[in-house]
Amino acid sequence: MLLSLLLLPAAIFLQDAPRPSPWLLRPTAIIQPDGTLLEGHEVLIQGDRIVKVGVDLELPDGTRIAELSGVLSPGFVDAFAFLGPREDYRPVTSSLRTADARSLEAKDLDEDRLSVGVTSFHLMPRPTNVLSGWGSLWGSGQSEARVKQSRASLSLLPDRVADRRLGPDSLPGALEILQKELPVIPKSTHFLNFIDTGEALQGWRSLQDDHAHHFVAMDGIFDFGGALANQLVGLPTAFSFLDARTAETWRRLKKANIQFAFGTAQGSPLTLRLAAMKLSRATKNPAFAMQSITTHAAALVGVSGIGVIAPGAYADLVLWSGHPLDATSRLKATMVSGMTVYRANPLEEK
Amino acid sequence: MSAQHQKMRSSFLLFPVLLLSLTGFSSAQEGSVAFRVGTVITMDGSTHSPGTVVVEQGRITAIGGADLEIPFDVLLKEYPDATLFPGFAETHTSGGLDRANENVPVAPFLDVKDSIDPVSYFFEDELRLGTTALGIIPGANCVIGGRGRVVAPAGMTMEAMTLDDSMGMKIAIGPKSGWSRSAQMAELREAVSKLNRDLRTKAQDILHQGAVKADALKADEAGEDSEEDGDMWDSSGGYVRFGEDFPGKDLLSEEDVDEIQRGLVDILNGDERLWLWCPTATDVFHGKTWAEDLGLLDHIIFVVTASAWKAADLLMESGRPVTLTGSMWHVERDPVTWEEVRTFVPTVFHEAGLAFSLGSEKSRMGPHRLGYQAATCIREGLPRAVALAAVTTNPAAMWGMEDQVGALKVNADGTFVLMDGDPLDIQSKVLQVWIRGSKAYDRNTDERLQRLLKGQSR
Amino acid sequence: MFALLLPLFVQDITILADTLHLGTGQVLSHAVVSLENGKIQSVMEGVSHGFSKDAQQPEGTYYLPEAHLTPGLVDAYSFLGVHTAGYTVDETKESGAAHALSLTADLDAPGFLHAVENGVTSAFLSPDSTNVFGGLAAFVKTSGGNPFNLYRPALSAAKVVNAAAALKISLGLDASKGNHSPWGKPQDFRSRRPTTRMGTVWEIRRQFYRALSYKEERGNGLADANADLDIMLQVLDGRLPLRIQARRNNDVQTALRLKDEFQIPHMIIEEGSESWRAKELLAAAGVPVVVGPAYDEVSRAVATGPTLAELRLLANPPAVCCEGLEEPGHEDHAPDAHVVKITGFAQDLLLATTTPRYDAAAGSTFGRQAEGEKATPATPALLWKAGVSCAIGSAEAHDSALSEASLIHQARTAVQWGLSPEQALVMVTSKAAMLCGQAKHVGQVAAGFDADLVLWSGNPLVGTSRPLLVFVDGRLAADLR
Amino acid sequence: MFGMGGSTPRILKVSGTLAAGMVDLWSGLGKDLQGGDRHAVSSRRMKDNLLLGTADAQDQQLVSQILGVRDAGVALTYLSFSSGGMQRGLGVSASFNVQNLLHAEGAEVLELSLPGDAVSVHATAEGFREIFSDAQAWRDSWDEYDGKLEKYKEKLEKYEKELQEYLDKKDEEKKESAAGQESKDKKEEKLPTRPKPPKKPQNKSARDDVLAAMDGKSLVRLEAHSFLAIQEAIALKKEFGLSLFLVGGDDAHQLASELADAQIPVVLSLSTDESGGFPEQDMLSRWMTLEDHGVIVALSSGGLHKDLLFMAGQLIAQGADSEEVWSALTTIPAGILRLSEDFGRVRVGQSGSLLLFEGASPFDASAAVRAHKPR
Repeated sequence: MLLSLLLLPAAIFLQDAPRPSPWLLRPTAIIQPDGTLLEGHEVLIQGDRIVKVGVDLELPDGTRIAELSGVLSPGFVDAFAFLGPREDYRPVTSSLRTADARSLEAKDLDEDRLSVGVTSFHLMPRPTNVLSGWGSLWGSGQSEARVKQSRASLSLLPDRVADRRLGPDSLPGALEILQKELPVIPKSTHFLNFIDTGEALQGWRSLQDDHAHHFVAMDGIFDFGGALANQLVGLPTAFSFLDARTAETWRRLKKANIQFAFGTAQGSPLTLRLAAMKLSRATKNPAFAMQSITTHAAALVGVSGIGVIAPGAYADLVLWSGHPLDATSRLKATMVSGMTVYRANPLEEK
Repeated sequence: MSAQHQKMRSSFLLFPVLLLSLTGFSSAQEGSVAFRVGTVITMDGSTHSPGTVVVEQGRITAIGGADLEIPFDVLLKEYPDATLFPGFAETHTSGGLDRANENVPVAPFLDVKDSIDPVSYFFEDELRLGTTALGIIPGANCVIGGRGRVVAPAGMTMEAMTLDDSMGMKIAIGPKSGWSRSAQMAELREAVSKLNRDLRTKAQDILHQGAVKADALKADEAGEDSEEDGDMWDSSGGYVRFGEDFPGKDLLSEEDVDEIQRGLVDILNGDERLWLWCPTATDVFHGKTWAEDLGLLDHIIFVVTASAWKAADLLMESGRPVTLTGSMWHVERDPVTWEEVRTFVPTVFHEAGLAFSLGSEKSRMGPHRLGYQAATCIREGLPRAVALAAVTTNPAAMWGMEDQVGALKVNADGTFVLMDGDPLDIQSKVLQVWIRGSKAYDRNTDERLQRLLKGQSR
Repeated sequence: MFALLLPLFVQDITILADTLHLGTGQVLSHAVVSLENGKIQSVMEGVSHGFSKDAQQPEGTYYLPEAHLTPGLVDAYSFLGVHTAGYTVDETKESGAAHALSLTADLDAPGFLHAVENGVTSAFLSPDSTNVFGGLAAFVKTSGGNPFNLYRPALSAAKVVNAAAALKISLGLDASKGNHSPWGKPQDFRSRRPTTRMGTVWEIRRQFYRALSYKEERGNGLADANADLDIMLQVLDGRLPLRIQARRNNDVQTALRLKDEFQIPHMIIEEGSESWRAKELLAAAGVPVVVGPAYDEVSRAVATGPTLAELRLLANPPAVCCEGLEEPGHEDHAPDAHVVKITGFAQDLLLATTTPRYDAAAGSTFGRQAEGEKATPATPALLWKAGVSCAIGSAEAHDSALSEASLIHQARTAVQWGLSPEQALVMVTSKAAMLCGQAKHVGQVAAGFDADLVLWSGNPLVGTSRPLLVFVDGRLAADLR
Repeated sequence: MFGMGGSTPRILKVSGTLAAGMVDLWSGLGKDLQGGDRHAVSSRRMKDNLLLGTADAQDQQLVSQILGVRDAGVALTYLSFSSGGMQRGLGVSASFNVQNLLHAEGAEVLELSLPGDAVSVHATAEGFREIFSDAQAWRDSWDEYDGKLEKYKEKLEKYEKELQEYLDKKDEEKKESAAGQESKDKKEEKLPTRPKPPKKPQNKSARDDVLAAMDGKSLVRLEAHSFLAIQEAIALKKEFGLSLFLVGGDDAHQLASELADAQIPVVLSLSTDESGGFPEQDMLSRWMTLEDHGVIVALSSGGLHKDLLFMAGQLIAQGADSEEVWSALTTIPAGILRLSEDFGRVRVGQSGSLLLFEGASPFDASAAVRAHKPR
């Protein structure tokens, strides 16, 4: 027996009070994990998770159905956003955790993230010390971190790390500190290595360290991109100005089978979607661009349940009027952990 | 002049001494000498081996083979295995000056003669390398730099060194440091239009005074004949010959124009050779249009760097000579892949049919010396004649001194260099340099070089 | 225009040369050199071959008439890929002996491409001189490594051959630049000694004494491992050569004094701008010198003396009238009644009082400018005549594509200042390899050596010849025909 | 179908939509070309800065930027001076010629700028009035000069007559003294003084540009953002009859009616520095109010010239009509620069470059875009 179809005007979600009863969302199309568009699929969500995705799913009783006109895309994931002012000046602060450092009222600042579709962000300490401590994963607008200790920060950026009073003063100094510190750090630690020169990459390789790690190229990717083939690499959105050289560099990185994960670092969350749009235009591959701000970013953070519409993932969903990479499409509503936390004021008809 | 040097020079002044007469190079009696050597490269189309050159009263009177008969009163010197060669000519350099530019951008009134330091190491090194003529001119950090002068690198006073004082005026199209080219061109245009305005007002005043004088004369009142501006009567007018006419133009004489602007009037009249500093292709384009607008195209000589090779067709179209200063290679990075693309500019100029000359840049590391640069041209495939001409006859032609320097011709200057091998081989050494019939340099009496080679300390 | 032709696999190659320079000063004619998997397999002389210039040569055979074949040039003192702005030396402490330059040098630097184009196939990368102990130098091949850079062709990066080629120590002003006494300045790790030349030598002595006492404690198990001091011990036992940068005459003598004091078996003087002034001491101590790039203008090289004209004036100064020097009323006498001729002592006094005019000898690093007063391009010739074994390096010459001051040009300048052409080629091939500890591998065309070869268009020491083919490890690294 | 040069046009079958390249009235390229310029001469011409070929190795960064602008679909970009006092010089608009470098198009434009803060905006406006009235006075001084010339001619004739009388009297005296009569009562006659010709008015070259602007021969580009500055701009236009277009105009919508009847087109910037590539929230409403009052509005990148298409797309997302946005990016700015016959439309005789994009709209980043230059 079909439940009565509640045709909601202008596709507004129902009230946002949390209720265990399941929801069936029936958008015009959804974005699949591989970034492509798929029409006619529905998403069943229960509490804060996605339960089923598919066509004419059999529904548990009490499911209410929401007809949505627009494209349902997974919420964007910000692969690395730096925590506010510089915390501690010692060369090694490996025990510092951003999970403890985020102030509660900061969550109200997430309005600007929600309004552009960023539903989860990976809060990393600033890479101003050789070992700056642990990052944490947050849902936008939530007061509790989803993952308390996600990645540890390791910085080989000499001009950021250099410190007149305590040293180190250059790359060899930083490498020497790592030589001493790394053996005593538990093997389970997974690092994000912030580098900006080929020499830093070469120096890291000589340490023969067996921790897991991913590289984040803060600058100069054209200088050492060739050595990161077949890897997942983090890129700051600040370097996405689309002059001819950057476009060519991105094409060559893709040809070297490198996967991108965009992070805003200190930039504004707006730049995440713009960077994906430019990547799509440069590489003529919208699916690859979508992944750079959803699945690849989630892989960099090391969490599987975000940035994807798949059973078991967080119900972080964003409703757009068209394909998110189409500049003319408008964000209608944003849902984090099954609750609609942001709704764009309806379009006043011109 | 660095401070120590100043001190040293002043230590001479304690001894009231007549420098010139005792030790000057162009010593009193202009020597007559004849050289019979292994080969004579005349750069005038012929090479004699063995060859003889006869110099009388500082001028070459005869050149020929071994059998050339020598006048009885001329001293003959024999160097069977040496080569005689007109010596290199440095077209355009600001070496030998204490500072290359004043910080006044428009300075047509300046002249290098006030700043050439005859005792500077620069000239000693040029002599040691076999350079016999240099075009010394202000540097490029200016709009109008001032007048240059062609000198020989030997002589105790600037007058003794001078070969020709009308080398020409330095004008920079390439922007002054810290300026954009739009500011540079605006300053140049402003200087010319200000001159035009001042000339017209001055002409009007002269016309008026002339008329007052004429009336007074008609009334044949004695009236003291004030000398200061009797222009109506003196015939020295007609100094301003450029641009369209205006009333009283032909009455303007040199004293009427204030001395700051006289240089600019000479330039616009077309009496000065203009050395147009156009480092890049864009500058060549703007320089050429500026010169064409003022009708000065056939007075300019382009002074370019390697990055102007893209304007080779423009330079060819203008038909004017070009001197290439600094490095001969242009390295351009592809805007996308940053892959270095190197172009050897003399080959581009040669294939475009341009008569170009080379200028060595006073650089620390590279061997930017004329002999070595000419050798590099041969290495990169240019014919030997073109390479040699670029450092001897072409510069002389640019100075308008073809029949005086750059080549050994009858009644040219008795200036030549004796080397122990081919001038373009880096290992051949300069044995002697003769300038206008007198010996300016001899390797055996070069104390500093000998000390260096033997490694003795002082 | 140059094209980099890089066959990826290394196949057997035969090169026929009308003139072959072996690198030891010996020259063969009509030689055939065969290369096999990166090594020189055989060198045969006097073999007549039927090839003419335009005959179609079989694959892997190279013959260019009148070409000269030489070993690949070895740059014995180079800053290729080394950021001389102190980026690769950590100034937190003055003695970072264990810092390896092979980790922090930029092996993708464009300078390596320029070096290959000028015939340089291997180079000794010397750490920067901003620390007293610069750390471990590296010996690299200038081609053959896999580039990190996205835009570089394959196998065009440098490849590290020996990551610990020598320990670098710097005497002179460089190391103390930037240090300051603790008073009056904000406390940071730069408020320390040395701030003078003496301080620098004191720091070296201190480290060596620490190494010696560390050796005993290690002996009886008291001290735990210290990487820096282990390196120092290797130098003291002679397992690791010591490269000491000394420009001034007194620095060279200090280096020799340190050699005796600590019995350092392998010491090599680097740069040695004024080492020609202590050439007898160097010959006696048997210490070799790697000379830095020469200046191409005499005036800057020997800036001390007065100019030629002034020398002539000093040699025979004019007579002096006593004009008005005595009491008044003296003016009426004849002008040269009693003329004082300046001779003997007065003349020497005159010579002595004309203080030399100091033209800052322009080197590219700060130190070389301040300490290069008495440098001369004739240093290689003078050292060779005095029996001191010497090699030539080009420092940062290859960094810019424009500079023609490449290694081969330094050899040509040395020849112009009195060195014989054969010796000049030896100083940039076999002798340079010997002073970099690679005497058995590079620098000579002989069986068993690495297949590093350069085919020149003419005699390499003549200004009009240029490299046509450059082989590194048996692979054609640059084809400039 | 493109004419690829040569006599018979080669047929190039492509899929996708063809449109005219965009016209960006406010791009950052002018600043890059000018480079650091500490010497702000008011008679500067941006035309002098145009690059013929890449100057030398350091310039490949600049060329890469120029290529980036072309690939972003911009066919014509206006190059303005970035800084330097009230009167900055003569800017010029430039298209991309075959070697992808810039080629000057259309007439030069006088550039003026009014500062933002309330205190100095009035002073600067007074400064402009002085410049304009000085130019006007200089022109009037010419008529005045003609008047003075007339008076001078009359005085000259009078002087000539007096001189003649004086000379005749002199002759008589000479005759008399020759005849031995003493004429005691000879009044001491003095030679009449000759009148001085009037001074020609002195000209400064920067004045010609100002006069050309006042006669409406050349356009005037005035950068003004605050309410007061725009008011001054309107007053200046009326007072001196300039054919002026306003750039910036953040508060322009508050003066929409005045701007409309002064017929001053406004160029709005789609991006501000802080928003980093996204139009302000109220951007759409400001544009709409201006449109409703009949003000001609063109959209421009405001410096971030590489993201023009994406920013315009945002505007459509906020509810703007895509046709209007597209014409505000192409035909309207071309009209403001009086270059509409060459740029802005796809029709015979147009010389600007074309834009080919797959899919329906150029704003969809998920569809590829290729810029093609017929010349």
